[in-house]
Amino acid sequence: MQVYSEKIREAAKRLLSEKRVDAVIGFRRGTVPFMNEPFLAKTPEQADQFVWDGNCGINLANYLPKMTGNIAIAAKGCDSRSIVIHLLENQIKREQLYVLGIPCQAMTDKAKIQEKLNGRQILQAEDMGGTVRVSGRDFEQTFERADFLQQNCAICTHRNPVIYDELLGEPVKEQEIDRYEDIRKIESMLSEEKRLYFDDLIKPCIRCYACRNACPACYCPTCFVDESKPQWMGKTTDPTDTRTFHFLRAFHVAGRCTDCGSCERSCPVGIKMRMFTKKLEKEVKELYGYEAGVIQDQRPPLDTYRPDDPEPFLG
Amino acid sequence: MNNPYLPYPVRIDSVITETEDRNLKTFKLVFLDPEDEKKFSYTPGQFAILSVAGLGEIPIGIATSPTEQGFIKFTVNKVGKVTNHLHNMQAGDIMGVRGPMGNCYPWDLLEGKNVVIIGGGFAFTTLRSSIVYMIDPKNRSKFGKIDVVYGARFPGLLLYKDELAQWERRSDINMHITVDSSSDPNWKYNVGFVPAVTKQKAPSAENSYAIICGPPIMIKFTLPVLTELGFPPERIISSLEMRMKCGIGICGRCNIGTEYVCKDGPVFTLEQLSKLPTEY
Amino acid sequence: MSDIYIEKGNFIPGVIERLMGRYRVHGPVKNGRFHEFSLLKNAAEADLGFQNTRLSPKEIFHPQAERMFEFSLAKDDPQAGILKEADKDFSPRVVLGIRPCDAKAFQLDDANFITETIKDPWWARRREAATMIGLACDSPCPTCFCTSMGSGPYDTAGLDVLLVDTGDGYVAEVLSERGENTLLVTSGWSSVSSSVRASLADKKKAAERSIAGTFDPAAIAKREMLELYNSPIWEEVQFACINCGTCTFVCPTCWCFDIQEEVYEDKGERLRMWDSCMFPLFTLHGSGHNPRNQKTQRVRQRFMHKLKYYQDKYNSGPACVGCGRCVQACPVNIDIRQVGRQMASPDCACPA
Amino acid sequence: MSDWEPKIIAFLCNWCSYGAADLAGVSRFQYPANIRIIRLPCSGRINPKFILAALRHGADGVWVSGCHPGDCHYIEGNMYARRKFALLKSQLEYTGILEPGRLHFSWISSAEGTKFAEMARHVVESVKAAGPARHFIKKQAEVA
Repeated sequence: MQVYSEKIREAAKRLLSEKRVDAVIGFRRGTVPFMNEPFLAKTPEQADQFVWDGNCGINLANYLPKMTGNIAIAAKGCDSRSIVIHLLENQIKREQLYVLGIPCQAMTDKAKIQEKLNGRQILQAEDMGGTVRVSGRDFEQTFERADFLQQNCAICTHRNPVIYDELLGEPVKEQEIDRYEDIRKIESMLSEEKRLYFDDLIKPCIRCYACRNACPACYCPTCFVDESKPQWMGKTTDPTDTRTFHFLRAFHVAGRCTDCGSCERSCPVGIKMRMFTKKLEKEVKELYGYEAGVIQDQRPPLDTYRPDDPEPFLG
Repeated sequence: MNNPYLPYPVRIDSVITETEDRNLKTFKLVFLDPEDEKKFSYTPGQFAILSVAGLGEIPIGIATSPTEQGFIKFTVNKVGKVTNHLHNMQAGDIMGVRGPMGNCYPWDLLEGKNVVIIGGGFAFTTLRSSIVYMIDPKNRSKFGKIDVVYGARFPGLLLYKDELAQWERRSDINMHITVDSSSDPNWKYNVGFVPAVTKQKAPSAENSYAIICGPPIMIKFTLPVLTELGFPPERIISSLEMRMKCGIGICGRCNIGTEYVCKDGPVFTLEQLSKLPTEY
Repeated sequence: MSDIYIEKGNFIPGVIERLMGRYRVHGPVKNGRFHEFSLLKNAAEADLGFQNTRLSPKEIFHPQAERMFEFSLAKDDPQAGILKEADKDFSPRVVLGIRPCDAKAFQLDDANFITETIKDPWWARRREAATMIGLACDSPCPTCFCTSMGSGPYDTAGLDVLLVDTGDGYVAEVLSERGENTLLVTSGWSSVSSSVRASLADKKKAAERSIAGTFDPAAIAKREMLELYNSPIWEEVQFACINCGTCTFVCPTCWCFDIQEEVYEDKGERLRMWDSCMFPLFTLHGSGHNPRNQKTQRVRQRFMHKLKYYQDKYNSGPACVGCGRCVQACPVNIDIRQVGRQMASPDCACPA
Repeated sequence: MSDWEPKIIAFLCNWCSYGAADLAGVSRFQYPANIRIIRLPCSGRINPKFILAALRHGADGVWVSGCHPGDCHYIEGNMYARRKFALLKSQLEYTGILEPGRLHFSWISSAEGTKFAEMARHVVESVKAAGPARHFIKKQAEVA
């Protein structure tokens, strides 16, 4: 995967020095293990800082709305789908964009690795592509990355960018996989069990809104949480308010969520909020045959209709 | 020590609609417990937090002067959730007041000086307080000349019209009331923007302080006029607005650099502001 | 004050149980992936083998959400619309196992909540009710930088007792009368053996050495406020920020709060809850004007407040104790150590 | 619990279902009095926030009704709405916020007074069967 780092730097330098773009969005090396920082390079020299590895899980499309000028952006599969959503929703113009497509080899879940280490502190982590070597004060250990992927990456079926101006590597093989095993498990529960499951899921929530703010699909000028006339919900960690928040947040990205996992990756308390969004994704796929951001000229499902749409809700 | 978050209960004694557009109303409030009135001892330039149970709180400048006893008054512009509700409240209704909050105009420095008061629109509330305070027979001798430039967009938007008329008749205060424009053929005061009228009336900067409150655009264009007249930055005083919650310098939102507007302000001299970030 | 020793087997559950008999005891408990401070239900819950908690223990003194006042809105109630203080528990409590950085943080917060003229009653009473029993850090996290912020793994600031883990037991350094009185209800202590005592200084040094230096807050204090405020660094620092409130919510020295009303049929209450300078709503005026409308302004506010404004306002060190929580929790890896370095040196080119 | 009567909020579109309620009234068709009507310009106006707000404020059931698809006064408002409704209902039930039987949707034209009364009876019966709502009502905040 390191080969992408070189290619991004090379492309960014070229685009910046040719003045093809004003800035390039990518990642630079983070200051703590398993973290990279989203980075905007405006000069060819700054472009030297770009890196790409298994710690680029934040969806860079999040930075696009309201950007001015010509922008190049490094985009893996899910980022590219979110870019398509932005284009459909007029958040950015296609001619402003230069997409550096990255066939994605999936992102690492640091929490899963940390769990294996029984509280030992990771001082360094080196992404070798297929494996990750982590070391601490008195240990060194190598993990197969395939066993420690972000859950959304493990079940991803669109690793290759759906839109790009330049592809920075050979396309990877797409997986054929059942994405909804866990959702069906919940569906089969009794109403009461479902309620308890989700209450438990969001119990640690501190309402910091990292999930909302990390989400490329969340760009409303005033979020429903912040509306005051009327105020739809309280701002404490009261369970009913927290439930209202998570429900509406998920609903608001229905048909627009690309399951990039930025929400879960950002959550400081480890909430698996994709359990909300993935159900909506499943419904949209089953009812309307739509996958968010996969086809460039297809309206998002809640922005269109067919005369013969199913009506399972009647009664 | 009293709980600084707990409002004193007050009863609305009367509500007066001040302006033609009905967006400004003056609420006269009476403390339910006379002891609370004693605790609420204030100086012109300070503000208070009005509290409506179930709706919330808002910071509002105190429009009355401590020389007026038995009640306090607040002139409230209808903008948000609390003020909209407040505008529907009536005499007899119960609400709350916390305060007084913040610093005040620097009365110790103003003593023995001429005072030029410049106000625009509905930012005239603490200026009214100051005028009433200064022209009180007990205080008038402490100050030199008093000049007041007060402007609104049109006559119907001027606050405290009865009092303005009274002050006009007095010889110990120079009133320069102005409007941006007027369709009233009987309008007998000035027409013109506040900066222009200030320039035209040219109050002397000699031994003087200027207090200026109003919309940002008015302040922006009046400051150069004051400088031209010879007012140094440390003698130009203004009062800032900011979103507030606690009003006592604890909740953290109203800072400009190191200063909390609610506690260290809202009154600052231009000189003080020049040393702070322009985040207001 | 004195040093005393206890074997671990006597501390958990013995000492904790005795304390629980007399006090509400808050201690570190493992909950899922992370540790958190919670009110202990039994002594065995306490896990003193933790690194540090994901959230700071500020919740103990400044709950994420708390009831301030209650009121009735019933038409026939003569007291309708008049706010009444909500009942609260201010009974004596022990904060057990708090890390020295966090204890120091609450001292810094005191400057905000308790002043000569105004006292936040709830913060003050909870602080007065608490005995702080700290636990020294022997294996600090790689993100720790307390030693640069005027604290340290064995710092005793804001503590009544400091426990040092000696392997088989704990040495308790009793630092205040309150600490001494609190430990009176416990038993099983003995004097510190000379060999253990001899090892303490080395342990402390080793712990301090294992923490890397970062930036010098005094250098930031010396710089002009407006020069820093107008510095070009903010443009680059802010890019990655997504304006979530994570850094502020996990931080022990972020105390900002919002006040909200909630109404349930004919009664209601005034609540306060954590707020964050990262949220645009934090400073939005009723008129629609927002003095910190841009992300750059909000990001700058957070770092300037911690590392510059606080130092200037209170003529003290920074409002940061180097716990490193924000570094660990930031979803986009904005690192206060890097920002501090840039703030400290006028011509620091850049990070990494 | 025998004397418990459910509170049901009905969001009715101005042009069809509200007319149907009117017609049911003037035609003196009997339907239970548990229904509190909120009139909307169109079923397309429904925002999930409205339904959650009703539930948070203690509604035991919610009923949304608009024009038949194809008959929308605004041509296609209800065509968009039904995609929202499909997702909303399944998501509310999936998350356990809503037990089955509490949320109802229908298309009723202004000529269908009888259908309105029938549907009202059906809604009330289902909500009665589901019992009083307990879980999603915003009560005094659970805070310190």
